[in-house]
Amino acid sequence: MSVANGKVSQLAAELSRRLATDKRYKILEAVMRRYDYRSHGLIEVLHAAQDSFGYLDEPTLYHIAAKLHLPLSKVLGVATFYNYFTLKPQGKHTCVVCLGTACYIKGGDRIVEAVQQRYHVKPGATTPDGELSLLIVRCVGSCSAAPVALFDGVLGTHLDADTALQRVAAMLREGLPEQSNGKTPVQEVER
Amino acid sequence: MARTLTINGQMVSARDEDTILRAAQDAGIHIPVLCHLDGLSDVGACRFCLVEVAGSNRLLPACTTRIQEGMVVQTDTEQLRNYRRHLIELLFAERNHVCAVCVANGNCEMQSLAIQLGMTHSRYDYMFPSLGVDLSHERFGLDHNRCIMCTRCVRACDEIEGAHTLDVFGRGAKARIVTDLGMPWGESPTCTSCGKCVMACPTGALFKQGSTVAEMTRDRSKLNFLKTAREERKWIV
Amino acid sequence: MSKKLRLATVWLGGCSGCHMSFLDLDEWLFDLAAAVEVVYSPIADVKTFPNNVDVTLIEGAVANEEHVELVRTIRRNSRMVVSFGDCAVSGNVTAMRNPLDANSAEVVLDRAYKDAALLRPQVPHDNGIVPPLVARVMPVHALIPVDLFIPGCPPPAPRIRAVLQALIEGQTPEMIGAAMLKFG
Amino acid sequence: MNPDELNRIAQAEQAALSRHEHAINVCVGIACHSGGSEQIRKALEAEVKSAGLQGKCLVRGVGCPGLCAEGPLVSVEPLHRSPPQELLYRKVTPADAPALVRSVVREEPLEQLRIDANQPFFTRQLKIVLENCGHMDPERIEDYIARGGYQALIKVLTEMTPQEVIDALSRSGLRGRGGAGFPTGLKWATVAKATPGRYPTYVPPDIQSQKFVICNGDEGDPGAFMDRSVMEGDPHRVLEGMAIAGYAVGARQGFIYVRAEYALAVKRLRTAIRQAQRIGLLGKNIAGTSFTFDVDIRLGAGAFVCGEETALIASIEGGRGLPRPRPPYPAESGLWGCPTLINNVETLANVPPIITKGADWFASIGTEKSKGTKVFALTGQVKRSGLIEVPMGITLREIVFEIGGGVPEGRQFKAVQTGGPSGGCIPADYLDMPVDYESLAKVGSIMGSGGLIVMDDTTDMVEVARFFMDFCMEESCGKCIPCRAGTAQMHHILTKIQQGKATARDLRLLEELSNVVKHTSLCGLGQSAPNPVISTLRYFRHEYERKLVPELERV
Repeated sequence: MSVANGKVSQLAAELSRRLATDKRYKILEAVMRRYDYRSHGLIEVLHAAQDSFGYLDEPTLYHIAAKLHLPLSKVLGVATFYNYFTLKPQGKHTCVVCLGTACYIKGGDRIVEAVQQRYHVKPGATTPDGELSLLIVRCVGSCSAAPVALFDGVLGTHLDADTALQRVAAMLREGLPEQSNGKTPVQEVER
Repeated sequence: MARTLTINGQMVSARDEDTILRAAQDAGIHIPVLCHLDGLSDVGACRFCLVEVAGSNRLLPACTTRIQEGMVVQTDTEQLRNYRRHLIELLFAERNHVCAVCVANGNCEMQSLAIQLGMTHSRYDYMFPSLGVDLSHERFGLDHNRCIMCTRCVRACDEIEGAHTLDVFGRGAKARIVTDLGMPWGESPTCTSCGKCVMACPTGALFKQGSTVAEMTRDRSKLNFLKTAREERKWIV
Repeated sequence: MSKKLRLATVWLGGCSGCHMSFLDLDEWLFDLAAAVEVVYSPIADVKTFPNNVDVTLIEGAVANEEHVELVRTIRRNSRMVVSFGDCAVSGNVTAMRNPLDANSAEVVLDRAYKDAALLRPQVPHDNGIVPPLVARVMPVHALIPVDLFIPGCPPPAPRIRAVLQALIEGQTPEMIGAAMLKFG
Repeated sequence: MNPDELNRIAQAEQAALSRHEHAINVCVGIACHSGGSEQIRKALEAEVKSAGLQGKCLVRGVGCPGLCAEGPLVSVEPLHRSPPQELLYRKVTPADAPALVRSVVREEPLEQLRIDANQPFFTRQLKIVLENCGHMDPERIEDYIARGGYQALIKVLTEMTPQEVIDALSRSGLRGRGGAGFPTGLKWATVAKATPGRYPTYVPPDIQSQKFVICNGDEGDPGAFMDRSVMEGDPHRVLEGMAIAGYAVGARQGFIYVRAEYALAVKRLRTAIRQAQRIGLLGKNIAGTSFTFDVDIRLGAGAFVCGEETALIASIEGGRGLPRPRPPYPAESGLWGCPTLINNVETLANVPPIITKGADWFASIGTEKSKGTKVFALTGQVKRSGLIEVPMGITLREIVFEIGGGVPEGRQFKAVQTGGPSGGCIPADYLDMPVDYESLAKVGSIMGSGGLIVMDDTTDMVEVARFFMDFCMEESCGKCIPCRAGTAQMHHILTKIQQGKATARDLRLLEELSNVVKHTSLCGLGQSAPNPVISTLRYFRHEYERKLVPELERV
């Protein structure tokens, strides 16, 4: 059990360091309080955490489990069930290509291929320098503008491989996106 | 309240709250199961216990479907036998089930089910996923190659032991049994090392370390005993 | 029975345990010899797989390119093809290398010829030295249609006898119950 | 809030509107929004101001008028002419603002941007669900009220018993728009009759003995964006439908489950809920009656299976979105074991007009068994793609060739796919078939939630089947064996066929497996996952067979 305690005390130590220094945990606390620390608020709380931190790591999951009185494995199970949540930090910029049906039959896969080849990054992965993540989604509901992709959360429509590569290049040139974590369109939501 | 229904042409009497499975078992009618274990809640996941119910256009899982007065049930038709054969073949092809080198050989519910269902081979291509084995726990091991995701261990850990160390990570074909935040089992802060998950496992996925094929027996009825004892307070009265 | 059953047994990627179990039939082998003509077998000195075979028992999984060619010849030349034992039926232990790398056998060749070598570690890739391994070990029916499956690692002798007895008598063996079907 | 107050708001808003001569409507639906419609709106506002036209010309953001492929769209609506001659402009940029405003003043159309509003894309449609989209600001409750909004809610609360509401729904013939087409009235009646507490589970104490209404906005079908447009373009409509449902079945709390990807819809719904709460159309004692109803939003997190009602419930409860066997149905044992009504966005959006205009009016539209209209997202290889609403019973040919303008030049129509990953591909032979639940089912597809994807002769149908199977495999929750392992095997066989490694034996196995997965899977996802394979095999079998290899040449 000494090993076990080691792991948990590591997590606890990291967490208390963060709680003292990182204001974003206060926002998370407010969301948890809104759900009265009830277990059915778990998904909303995970959304809030991912919006704040960009991804869900072990100390954060550990914190949420403790606060909502949930088993660790349950929190991990929920966080990994839904595609929207990620346990790994994303790149500074994201290119999210839609492969819904309309985009697929209009050549969305060629956009993925082009970005993959130019930046040597597989779908779902981030470039080694941490600059660019290439992600795939199933339909963002903008089918009549197919094929589409989201560049740092901004929708690009009627794309082809060339225009998509131009958008990626522009995005990387422009430095940090406006939104602090700029991962996903949900960032627009006021909470 | 007692109800009467017909299973495979046989008149069967059952209690109002009984499931089709319970009613059949009480009447000595065998229905194949895999994710069901007496003492644990039912999830209707493995689909082996699907039965035909007159008046329903869908097949219904016997483990979760409550009986109704006058219900007419068929448990062993040509169609059901065919579907079950496919299901067991899918299961064998999904991960790396090698009975010859498995500690549960001869004491495996999946292996027995294959025999029962007359499986001579799997028509499906084997998927050969690359999966790990967790031997970090001092007494038990978890071999993902042999896991069929029935979640009996998850339910035993949660419902009987109350530790909820185990749950399911990810989803679909990529789902795996996981301990806590994904740390090695041996480092789990919540596991009580009670071994109920091992008792619950139908295959060789969860096992006692160091045991040979002959030694690897499980007393699965213990779980039901605990559940009954607790719910009915057997030790108080 | 007008003429003897032309029987072939083949040993592909496996441990030969199925053939050993076959030999465990002891004195029944004399009865068998009276009823069948063994036209091809790992212990018979026959170089090419013959024509007009009635029944071929295949032990082992398809693990290299020679096996691929052989099973195709077997299918062309046999009336009935039987997957004999777990390796032929499911890949079994022979296929346990597949999860290491789904697309190549290099990983096992490296392990055998490089990691474990004391002198001159080198994979014998040159033509004619060893048959190239296929990327993925396959059960026989993944490559050709198979008529009958005898599971077991190895199949117990009585199971083998029950199958052969039925075949000699022109019957289809009844593969039912633990005595005939248990894997492992 | 009482009927008089509601009328006062409506009148005040109508009066304010009628002081203007023109309304310039800028589409702020997601497609136009991402095309920069917000900047266009600002440019137009500035232009109107500098021309001194503030009192005469109203610039407002509106929901999606439908022809998304031509966006950003702007329409100019004369407010004092009947019939109103609306002018519609395509691909507008902020630089067009001065010319556009000049044209409004001169009452001359701006020809270079104009789209013919009399083309079949518009004239063949019949808008009930989308009647407000394109004509009001979705972020203002007053706009909705001015167009008759919340009248239906007030009417049921003050004039009708719950039973009368359910009877009206039943008589209207409305069926679920989420895909399966279950009669809505019957569903409501079941929930209304159900007794809370028959199925004991752990329930937080404050929600024991309740009933719930859930609006399913987890529009996960790739190629479908109907519900998105309704939630973005007319969010109050959805809330009103939910409140009426709550009254009819006896629920006090509603949840809208929306995909997190639909940020704009979430934002507009949140605004709408706040506005409705503020003026007492949600919350305690609505319209001075004893009826109390509130709505909360729950975000999905990227799991298609959560469109299945039991999985959706598991997700709202905060867990993994795993479906569970039915019965018991959610109508008896749903959220936290309580009786729960789950309706799709479009279904609920149909409710207010049924109440105000009457069940008989609604039942007069459509076919014998499929009443009313259906919203489709028309996309793929078609000239005019976008969001359309058509009466049930219209033919596929009318949708694809008249409304959609057919496939692009030089190509041939091959098939139209309906129902997404749960549906099927319908070949040219059936183009004259009426679009209704039964007809679509007969040809091996489903109505589905409304994705309608046109495919031309360059489309490889085996690849289409493989694409959908890939989707289902990735989205399978993994709980039951046939869906988890079966979709993976189907995908594997389809891939083998595409790679030229499959034989007739594989194709037979694929067909058998389709049947197994369809009949043994636990929930709708698995049960319908084989449909794209089954339907393409039915109509395009030769495309599969062409790719098979002989037994002994198997690689």
